[in-house]
Amino acid sequence: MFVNLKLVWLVTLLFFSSFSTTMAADNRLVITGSSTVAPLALEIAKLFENNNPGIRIDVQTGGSSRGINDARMGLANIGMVSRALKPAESDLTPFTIAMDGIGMIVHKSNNIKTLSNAQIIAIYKGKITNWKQLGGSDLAISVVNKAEGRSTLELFLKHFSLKNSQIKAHVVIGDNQQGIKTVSGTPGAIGYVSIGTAEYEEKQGTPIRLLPLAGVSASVRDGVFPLSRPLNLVTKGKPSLLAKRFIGFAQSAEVHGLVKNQFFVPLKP
Amino acid sequence: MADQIFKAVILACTAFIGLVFLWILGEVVVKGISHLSFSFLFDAPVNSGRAGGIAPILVSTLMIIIVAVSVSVPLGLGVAVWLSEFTKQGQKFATSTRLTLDVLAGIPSIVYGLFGNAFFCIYLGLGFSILSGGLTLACMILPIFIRTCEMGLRTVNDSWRKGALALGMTRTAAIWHILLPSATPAIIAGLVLGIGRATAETAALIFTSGYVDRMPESFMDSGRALAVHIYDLSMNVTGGDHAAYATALTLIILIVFFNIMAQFMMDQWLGRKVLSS
Amino acid sequence: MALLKTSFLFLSSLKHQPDRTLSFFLAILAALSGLLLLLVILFLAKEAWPGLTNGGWRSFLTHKSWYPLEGMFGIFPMIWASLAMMFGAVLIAIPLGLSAAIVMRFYIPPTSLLAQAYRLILGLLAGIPSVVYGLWGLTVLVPLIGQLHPPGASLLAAILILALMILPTIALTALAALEAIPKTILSGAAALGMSQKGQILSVALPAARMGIIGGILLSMARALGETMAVLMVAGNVVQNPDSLFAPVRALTANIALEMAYATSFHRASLFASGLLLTFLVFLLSWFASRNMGNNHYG
Amino acid sequence: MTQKQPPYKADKDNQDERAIPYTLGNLEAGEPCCIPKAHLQVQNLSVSYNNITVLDDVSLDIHKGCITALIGPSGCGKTSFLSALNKLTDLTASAEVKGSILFDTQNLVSDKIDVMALRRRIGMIFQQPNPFPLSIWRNLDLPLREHGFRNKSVRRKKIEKSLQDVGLWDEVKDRLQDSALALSGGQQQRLCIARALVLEPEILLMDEPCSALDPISSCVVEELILRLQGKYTVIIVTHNLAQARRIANYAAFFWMKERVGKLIEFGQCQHLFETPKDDLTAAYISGAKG
Repeated sequence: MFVNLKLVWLVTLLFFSSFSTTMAADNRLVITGSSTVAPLALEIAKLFENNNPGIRIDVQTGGSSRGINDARMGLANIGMVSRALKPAESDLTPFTIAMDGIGMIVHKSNNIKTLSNAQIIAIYKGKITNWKQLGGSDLAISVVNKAEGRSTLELFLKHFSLKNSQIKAHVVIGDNQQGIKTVSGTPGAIGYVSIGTAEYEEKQGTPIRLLPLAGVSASVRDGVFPLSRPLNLVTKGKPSLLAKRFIGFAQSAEVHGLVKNQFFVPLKP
Repeated sequence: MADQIFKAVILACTAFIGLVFLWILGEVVVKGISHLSFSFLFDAPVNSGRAGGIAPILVSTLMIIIVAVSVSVPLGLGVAVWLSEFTKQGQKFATSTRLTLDVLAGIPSIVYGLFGNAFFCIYLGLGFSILSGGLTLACMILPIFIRTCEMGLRTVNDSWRKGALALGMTRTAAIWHILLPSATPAIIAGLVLGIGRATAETAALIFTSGYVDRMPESFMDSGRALAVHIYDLSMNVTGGDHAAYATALTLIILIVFFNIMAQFMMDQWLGRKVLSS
Repeated sequence: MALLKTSFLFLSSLKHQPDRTLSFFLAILAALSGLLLLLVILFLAKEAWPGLTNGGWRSFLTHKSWYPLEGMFGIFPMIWASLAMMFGAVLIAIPLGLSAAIVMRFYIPPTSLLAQAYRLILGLLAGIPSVVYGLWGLTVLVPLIGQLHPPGASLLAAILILALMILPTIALTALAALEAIPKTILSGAAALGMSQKGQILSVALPAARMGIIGGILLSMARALGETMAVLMVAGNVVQNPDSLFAPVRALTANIALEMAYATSFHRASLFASGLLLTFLVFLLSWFASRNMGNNHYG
Repeated sequence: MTQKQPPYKADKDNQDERAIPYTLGNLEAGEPCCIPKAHLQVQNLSVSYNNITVLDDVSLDIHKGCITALIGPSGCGKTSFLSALNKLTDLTASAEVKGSILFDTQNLVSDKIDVMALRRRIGMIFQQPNPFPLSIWRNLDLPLREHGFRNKSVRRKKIEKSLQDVGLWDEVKDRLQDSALALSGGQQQRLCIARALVLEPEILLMDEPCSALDPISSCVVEELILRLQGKYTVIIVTHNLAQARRIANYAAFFWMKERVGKLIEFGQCQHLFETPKDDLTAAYISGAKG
C-alpha cells in the first residue's frame, strides 16, 4: 500500500520536479552539521565555487549529530562533525580538515582572569552561584550549557568527567554563535564554545573573553591545548566524484589561509 | 461608585494593552526602519546576515508560498465544494472528513515540521528543499482554507441553488457559474488567511525547507524563509539584531500588503457584482 | 438550523453525468485530504514506534528528566513547563482581553476613530508571526527580566510573550461574542435599572460565555502548540518549573531544539512527544469547537 | 366544462382602475378559454419528510393552458405539492414522494426521469425573486447556454423576446450588463419569469410570486400571469384569495387535517368560490377559518 501511495504522491509532485534539478545532480553538494565547522566549510565552498563555475554548494548548520544523521539518511552529501567519530559511527568515513579546541568564555566586563578545573566543575554543578565566591564582583552566575547532540557538549562533559544531568544550567543553547550571543548579552554568564569561533568573534569586537584552561591560554595553534578536537567532513560509503573533489580541496594547502582566518589550526602537510 | 471604579479599571487595562502593542510595533518599526533600505531588499546576505540584504530570502519565501498555495487552493476548493454541495447532513463520509479537517487544523506547526521532515524530505526523498517546505505548509493551511471556503459556500443564497436547478441546470453549472463566483470573497479571505499563516511560519520550515540563505535556483533547492531568517539572526548571529528587526518589518509589511491586496480584490469584486443576501 | 436547511444536495439525486463525474472527482479530493491526517499520524507513529514499543514508553514516565546522552527520556518536566506556560499566559490574557472586548463593545462607540484604530491594531497583532514576538521578547523583555533576576530567559518571559500572542485572539473572539448578543437582552437589563457594570458582568458576559470560552480554549491550544517564541525566550533548561524565574523547556521547543540531530531512540522519543502534543491540542480544539458550536448567539 | 370567466376583459378593467405606470409587453394573451384537457394527472400523491407525511393522497388534473390556483393556510402542503411536480423534492435529502404524476405518459414520481430535461419543460417561479448575482443579460443567457443553445444570435433573439414578453425590455435594454440585483423587487420577479420563459416551458409553477412584492409590482406581475394563460399551463400558490379569484380558472383548496395536508376541494374557480361543496372551504373563503 505504501509503495502505491508513494507513487501517487510522486506523480502529483512531478509538475514541480519536472523543471527542477534533483538532489542527485552532479553539480550540487549539500553539506550539513556542526556549527563549528560550518563557517569554515562555507568559506571553502565559496572558494571552490569560484574555482569551479556551475557548481553549487549549500551549507546548513544543526550540530554534529545532524551532520552524521543527514549523511546517513542521504539528506546531505557531506556531514560536518566537530569531533572524532565514535565506534558506532564506523559506517561513515571521516576526512579531517582542521583542528579546533573548546574554550570557556565569559563576558568582557567580568574581572575573573582564570578558573581552575575544580572551579568550573563547581560552577556547572551549581555549587558556586555567584562570581563573588571566586573573588569577582557580586554578580549571579548564569551557566550556559549546550543542547544535547552537540559535540562541543560531549567533549566538555568528557573532559571534566561530568554528566549532563549533574549540570545546573540557566540557559541551554544550540549553535556556537548562540552561546557567544548569550554570553555577550549577559554580564554574569559563563559558557564554553569552539575556540576558533570565539577568537573570531572576539576580534570582531563582541564583548566576550576567552579564559585559559588549566593554565594553558586559549589557542590550539601548537596542539597542546587540553580540549582539542578534529574537525571532520564525513560521507557515507565512498564519496561521489564531486564530494571527493571538494573534500580533497578542503584538505589541501590552498585553504590554509581560510582555516587560519577562522582561528582554526590547519592540518600539518 | 463601584461602577466608576470598574470602568476605570477596564479602561486602564485596555489602554495598557494598547500601549504594550504600540511598544512592540514601535520597536519593530523604529529598529527596522533604521536598517531597512532599498539595497537591503535587493542584496544577498553577507557575513551570516550581519551585512547585506535579504533578496534570496524574499525569493525563497515567495517560492515557498507559491508551492503551498498552488497545491492547497485547487485541492481545498474541490473539497469545500464537495462538502457544501454534494454531501447531506449526517452523511458518514462527510462528517468524518470534516472531523479530520478539524483535527488537522489543530495540529501544532512544529508537528507538521516533524511530519514534513519524515514524509517529504526523507520518505519521498525531496531533501531540504523549497518544495518540501511548501508542501508541508500546504498541508498546514489546507484545513483552514477548506473551512473558510465551505462557510462561504454555505452562506451563498440558497434560492440561487434552487433557481438554477429549477431551470434545469446541472449542479456543475450552478457551482461553476453562480455559487463559486458568489463565494469569491470568502475564498479570497481563506486564501489570505492561509498565505498569512504560511508567511509567518517558522517551526514547520526549519526541518523541511532548511537554512540556506542563498538565491534558490529551483524548487529543489533549500531556501530560508523570512521568519527562519529572523530566528537565525536573533538567536545565532551576534550583532544581527538590527538586521533581524529590519527583516521582521519587511515580513510584517509583506503580510499587511497581502491583506490590503485581498481587500482591494474583494472591493473590486463587490463593485462589479452587487451581491446581497 | 441554517446548516440543516442548506445542505440539501446529495449524491443519490445526481441524474446527470457531469454532476456524477464532478462529485466522484471531488469525493476523491476529499478522501485525499482526509488521508492527510492518516498520513500525518501514520508517519508520526511510524517514526515514534521504536520509542513506544518494548516498554520504551515506560522511560517517558519513569525517568525524572530528559538526558538523551545518558539514555534518560523523562518528559514530565517539559509537560509541566508547557502546561505552566499555557495556564500562566491564559491567566494574564483573560482579564486583559476581556477588558479590551468590553471597552470596545460598551464604552467607546464602534465607529469612532479610536475604536477602529484599536481594532486594526488587534487584527494586525493577531497576524504577526510568532518569531517576531520572540524577537521582541529576546531583545527587550528578557534583558528587562534579566535585570531583576539574571539571565532573564525564564518561565516568566515565556508566559508574558505567550500572553501577548493570545491576547488579540481572546479579545477579538470575546468581542464577536459580545456583539452577537441580541440588543433586547441588554435593553431589558437596562430597563430593570441595572448599572452598566451590572449589565456587563451579570448579563452580557454570561450571555456571551460560550463564545468567550471557545475563544479561550482556542488560544490555549495556540499557546500549547507555540514553538518559536517559547524557544527564544524560555531558556530551554529541562527542569520542573519551580519558580517564575526558572528557565524551562517546553515540549515544542524540545522538538525544535533536538530534532535536527536526534537519532534512533532519541528521534523516536521526539516524534512520540509530537504525537502527545497533537493529542493535547486536539482535545483543546475539540472542546473549543464544541463550545462554539453550541453558542446560540454566535 | 367550459370556462366562463373572461379573464382578458376583467384584466383590462383592472388596469384602467389602477393606472399602472408600467407598460406590459407584447405577449399575446392565449385563448380566452383554456382547453379542458389534462396536462398533468396527479393521482394519490403523498409527500413526506423524515417519514412525517405533509401531504397525503392528493388526486387532481391540471388542465392545459389554464391557471390553477392552490389556496389554503400555511403549512398545508401546497409548496410540497409544487415541488413534487418538477422534482425539486429531490433536493431535500429526506423527502419521499409516493403516488403518480402523469405527464405525457411519463410518471414523474419515477426515479428514471431526466430531471434536467423535465425542469426545462416545467419552470418554476419562487416567492422571493431570485435573480442570479450576474448581469441581467447573463441571467437569461446562462440557462440557454446550459441547455445547448450554441448560436449567439439565436440566444439574443430568445432573450429579447422573453424580456419583451414580461414587459422588461424597454426598462432594461440600455443596461443589460448591469447587475440583476440592482433591479427593483417587481422587476426582479419579472426577470425571473422571463428567465423561466426563455426556455419555452409548457408548465409554470409559481410559489406565491406576488407576496414578497409591493402592491404596484404585485399588480404588474399579476397582469403578466394572466397573459400567460392559454400559452402556458400555470399552477400558482397564493394566499391572496382575491387574486386567486381574479386570475385562476381552477382552484384547489388544501387544509391541514390531523397535521397532514389534504386536498379538500378542487374545481372551477368560480364554483369553488361561489358554491363551495365543503363546509371547510366555505368557512375559509368567507374568512371564518384560516
